[in-house]
Amino acid sequence: MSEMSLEKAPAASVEAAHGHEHNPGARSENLKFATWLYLASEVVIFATMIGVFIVFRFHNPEIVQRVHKETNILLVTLNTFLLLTSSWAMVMGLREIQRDNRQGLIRWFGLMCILGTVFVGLQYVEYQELAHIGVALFNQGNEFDGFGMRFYAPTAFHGVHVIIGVLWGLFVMNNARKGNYSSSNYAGVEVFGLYWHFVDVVWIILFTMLYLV
Amino acid sequence: MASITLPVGGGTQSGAAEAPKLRVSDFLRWSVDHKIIGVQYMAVALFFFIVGGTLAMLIRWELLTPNLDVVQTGTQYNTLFSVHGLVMIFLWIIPMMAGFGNYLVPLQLGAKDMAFPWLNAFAFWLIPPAGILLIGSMLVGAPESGWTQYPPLSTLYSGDGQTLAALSIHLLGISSILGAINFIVTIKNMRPAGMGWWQLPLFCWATLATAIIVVMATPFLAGGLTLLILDKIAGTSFFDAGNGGDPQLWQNVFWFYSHPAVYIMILPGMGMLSEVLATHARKPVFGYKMVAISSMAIALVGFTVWAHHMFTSLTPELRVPFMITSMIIAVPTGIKIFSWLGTIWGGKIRFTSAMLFGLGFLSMFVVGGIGGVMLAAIPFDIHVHDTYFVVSHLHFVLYGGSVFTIYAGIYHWFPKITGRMLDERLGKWHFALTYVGFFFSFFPMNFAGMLGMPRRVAYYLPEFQSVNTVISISAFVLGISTFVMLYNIWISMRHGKKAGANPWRALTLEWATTSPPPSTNFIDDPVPFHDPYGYGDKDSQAYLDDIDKRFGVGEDVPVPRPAVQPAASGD
Amino acid sequence: MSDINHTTEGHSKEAAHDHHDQFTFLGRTFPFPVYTGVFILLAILTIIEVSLSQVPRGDLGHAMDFIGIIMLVLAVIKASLVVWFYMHLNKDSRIFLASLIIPTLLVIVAVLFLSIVPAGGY
Amino acid sequence: MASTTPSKPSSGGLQTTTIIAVVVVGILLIVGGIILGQATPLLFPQQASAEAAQVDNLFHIMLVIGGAIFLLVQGLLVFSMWRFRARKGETGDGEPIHGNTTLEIVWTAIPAVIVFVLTILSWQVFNSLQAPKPGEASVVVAGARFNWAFTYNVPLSILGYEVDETLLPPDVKDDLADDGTVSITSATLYSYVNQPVALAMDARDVIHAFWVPAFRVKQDLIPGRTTTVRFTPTVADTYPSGIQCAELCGANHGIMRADIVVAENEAEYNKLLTPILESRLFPPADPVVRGRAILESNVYPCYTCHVLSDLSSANWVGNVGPALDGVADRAATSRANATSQTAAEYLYTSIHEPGAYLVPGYGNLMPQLGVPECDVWAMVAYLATQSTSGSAPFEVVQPDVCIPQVSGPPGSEPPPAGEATAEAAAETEVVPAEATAEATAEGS
Repeated sequence: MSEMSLEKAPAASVEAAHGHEHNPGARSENLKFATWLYLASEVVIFATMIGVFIVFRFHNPEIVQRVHKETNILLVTLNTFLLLTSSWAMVMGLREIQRDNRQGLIRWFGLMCILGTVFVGLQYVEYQELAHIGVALFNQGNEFDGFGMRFYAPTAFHGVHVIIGVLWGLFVMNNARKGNYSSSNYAGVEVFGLYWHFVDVVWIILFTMLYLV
Repeated sequence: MASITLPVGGGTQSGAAEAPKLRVSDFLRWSVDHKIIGVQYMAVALFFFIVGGTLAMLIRWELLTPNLDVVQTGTQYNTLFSVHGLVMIFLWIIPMMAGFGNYLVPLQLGAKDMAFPWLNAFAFWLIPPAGILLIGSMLVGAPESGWTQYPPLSTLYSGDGQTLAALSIHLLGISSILGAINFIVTIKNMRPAGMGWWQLPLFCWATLATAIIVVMATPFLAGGLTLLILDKIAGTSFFDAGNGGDPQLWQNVFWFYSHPAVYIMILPGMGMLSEVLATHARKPVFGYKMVAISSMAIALVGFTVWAHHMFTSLTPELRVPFMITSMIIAVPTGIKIFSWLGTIWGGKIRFTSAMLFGLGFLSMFVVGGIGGVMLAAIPFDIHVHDTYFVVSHLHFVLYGGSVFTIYAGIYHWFPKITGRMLDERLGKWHFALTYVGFFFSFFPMNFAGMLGMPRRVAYYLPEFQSVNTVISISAFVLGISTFVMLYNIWISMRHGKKAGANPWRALTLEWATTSPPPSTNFIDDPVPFHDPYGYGDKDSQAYLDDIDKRFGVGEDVPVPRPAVQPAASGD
Repeated sequence: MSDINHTTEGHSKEAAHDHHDQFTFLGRTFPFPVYTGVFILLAILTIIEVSLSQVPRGDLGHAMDFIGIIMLVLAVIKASLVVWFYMHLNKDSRIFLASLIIPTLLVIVAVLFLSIVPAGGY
Repeated sequence: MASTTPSKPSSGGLQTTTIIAVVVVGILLIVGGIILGQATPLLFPQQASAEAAQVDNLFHIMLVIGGAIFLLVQGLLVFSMWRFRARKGETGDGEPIHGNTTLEIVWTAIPAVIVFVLTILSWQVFNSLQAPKPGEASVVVAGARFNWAFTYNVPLSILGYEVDETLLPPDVKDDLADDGTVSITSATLYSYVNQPVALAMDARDVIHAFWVPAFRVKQDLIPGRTTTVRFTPTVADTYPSGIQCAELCGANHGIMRADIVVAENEAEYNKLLTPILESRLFPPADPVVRGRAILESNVYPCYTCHVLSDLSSANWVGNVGPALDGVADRAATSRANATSQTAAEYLYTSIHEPGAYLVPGYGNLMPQLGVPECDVWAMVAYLATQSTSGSAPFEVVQPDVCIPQVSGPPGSEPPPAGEATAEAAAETEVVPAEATAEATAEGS
């Protein structure tokens, strides 16, 4: 009964007691549920920012249209395809680890990370273009006033999520390299997948909302 | 119930269990034990309660006279109440409720820990830096726009302190969300065998409802604060009407969060109250299912009432729907109140300090509730909006509500946390001072508000001086009452009577282990009694006797044992 | 509706991976690689969307037009495809779906409300 | 109360004694509620508008219902505490009653009905408060930290004598509408009995809230949108500090007040407005006198943020902006140091575009007040005299359009500058002299 006293308990047993459930199935389910709940809160925080844009679009459609006329949709379309493809790479990677193919996971995730990185790079290029025509974070007294801040806030916030996703992806790849995942233990991959697809979903909505409508 | 369920599986009655010794140093470092984290939450919250209380005392001192005397400028006064509000809400009530939740939820579920212990610890450790930021904000250009931080006062006319305060609230919001995710997963997935949803203790129900609100409402605040901070430091103008923004946008986004947030602050307290009333009245919770469902109903309807905080600013046509929903939310609240009255009706009420605070809650919360329904009526709200009537209402539900339940919870669970009883005589003094001080602090505010005193003013018309004097003196009594409790805690931690495992003879699982519980909470997997509030049931007596037999009985136990000899626990 | 309470469901999917190349819809199983199929569908929908956006829409004096609504519907379909197939809501616990749907409905109501708040005075 | 006795669930239907007890207690509660409801008039300030009567009525109903509920809950609570206390030595538990469906339905349904009724009643009252009334007088309100200004459109006919419109000051001539009205601004709200009023309100800086406790009306002023509030005064009286800002607006939020004067009838009302109109039509020829009069009229919120000890009015509280004592000397220096403008232009710009030059240590807190051109130049002329030497260190040349062509109404002496409004301002004084003195000391 030594674990009953905090002083006497060996650190390892205390950690074990407060560590993970022994049943990996239950742990995987807990992790996924927690991730979904986290995504639920992300839905709300993204909606706050997108909502600000929607309200602006609702009241000032002409400004949004003016920006759309000045910008080229091709670059953003390309970017959208990058993200969609990376999502596909993500599930294909997950499929590989479900078949116990670690190398396959690493390959697909490598593709995913590269696509995510290029996405961020192209977004930077796009920001440059917008800045060039005069869409700034704050009002500059030109005909695009009001658009900039409402556009940059959600897209930049999304961009940060992509960057975090790429870093997380690299972390997952490293774990896979060390052999931490298998066909019976891939909750870490699945949870990351949920996050990455969510980032993709947000972009699907952002793309239509901010660039097309 | 044909067979008697025993609190510990297998009936391995290997002698009286021994409670672990806890050292102060265990609480000062990173730990993933939910009990230690719970106590850390509570200790930090109590510290900030003192900080916020000190600010409140300064406010009341200032308001003894109609003009400035304690502080030099109106801005300083505004800082006092702004930080008071932020501290009390975000660093006292919410963390305190989270502390109770962390300590009790796994125990009540018979689990070893929360679902994500590391995340739990991380969520807690976000709080101290946030607290430092918030206190520090007072030193670098005051946040003077109230806890509501309405722009453009907060964005264009306040100092850098406003930015720090916003950052601090941001951190606290993240902490809340992480904690809430943990609670939801724990309560949904870690219930023991034999505990279906309708055997879940009401505190867990309330925590679940709260956590659902936190996950869906707090991100609104996070989003809004992000935009607010951008407005302050990045030159954007989301809320600046002069630059194409809209100040009312903030009001909506803020109250998307902050109205549900008032239920974040009261629901766990209501859960604790159900436990306390049932246990000390020795009677099952009346209408258990309705109490549980009404928590969920409040959580749901709570999302639809936000704009009643904007009855004087919103477009008139849009106000009426919110009056309807705000009125509707009185119904589940009323169900709770009457269910609690039904709980004590026909009981064997024991007037312990915990019970006194529970009963005090009932009597005070109903005043706040009636005031709340009055405030939901738009024409009357228009008159008293932003006056001391509102100040009274919000303190009746936050102090008379949340804080009274926190006090009840402290008296009820202190024995479990420390293994010693709080002093009952001091507890009764604490209750008497709190009750009287509280009532005469906040009830006269109703009159001041209706007669024409706006809130958040450092200057008021001389005709309100007498009522303000009464309020201030009562507030000082209320301030002193807190120290009675702190002294009680201090002295009882060392010299209190030994509590034993189950001093109140309560049926929920946290009492089916030693006080304080061992690091793994339970030696074997505990078996919950089939009804967490099955008082008066013959089987429950056997179950409780078994707990007493296994873990021993404390000294001079407050609830007499029908069958069991008082056996001093070893030490 | 699967049981909300059971906790080891996620793990029973071990067998599921072999069925990647099949696709069950309305009780029938189609021999088709789901993940790739969804990707192709997403690509097609995106191309349709972008093409639609190039249709001249005149001066948007009003807030929304028919093409805009179609594009929004397409976006929701795309998002649902990703959520349903890539995030495995088709196989996972329904409570995950609830934890996505409830906040989504909440924010839709919130944003609609923000949009109808008049920008001018009264 | 006996109806809630759950201890006899097995007894089936309601017994006669129970029914009698319920009825008796119910009647007692209603009587108690009605008695509590009698307190309504004590709880409100003077009832001085048509709206106030409606709101008080609604509150009266709510107080009766709320009072009955209060008595019910507290009564049940105290009764239970006495009746069901554990006696000494009692060890048992209460009876294991888990609920009573009928009772739970009853106490869900009754509150639901009550709130339904209250909602309908409130809705009716609210609709009537919001509805535009026939023959409304329209007044424009500007809220700025920390003062109120009321702008009326007044026909020249209220003067009672003919005015030669060609001799009016040029800015008044521009302002003169086709229907013969001219706008005048005052720091006091004037109205008369039974005249419905609609206020169109603008906030110049932050959110304010227009609240008249005696009228039971309140409406926020939100930057960027014009909001409306309606009321119909019913009691002729002077309401010192009758208007109070109710939305936190900064340091001196508590003293953002204004007076209301409700006249008996339209003639009295016109009499109240006449001096303000005359001071607009026939401004003092000396710009220094005129500027001083403008500042003392409290139409602009200068006094809530600045200190100027030359002005007799004690409510120049001044802890937000720089003190104006000796401002002429500083203007002369600042001009030399920082700008390419003359001292007079510097002062003009500081009032007209407050953000253009900031005094070190002060943020960009002063709103654009929309002060008419000539008023600014008059203020500059007056401020130029505020030097340590007592005389203006530089000259202020008034633009031609601002030089009045006559110096008073025909056949009478010009009214002493700002007399009427200064009197009104004197009544608003709630800040004692020491507060001002303190602020002055700090500011200088």
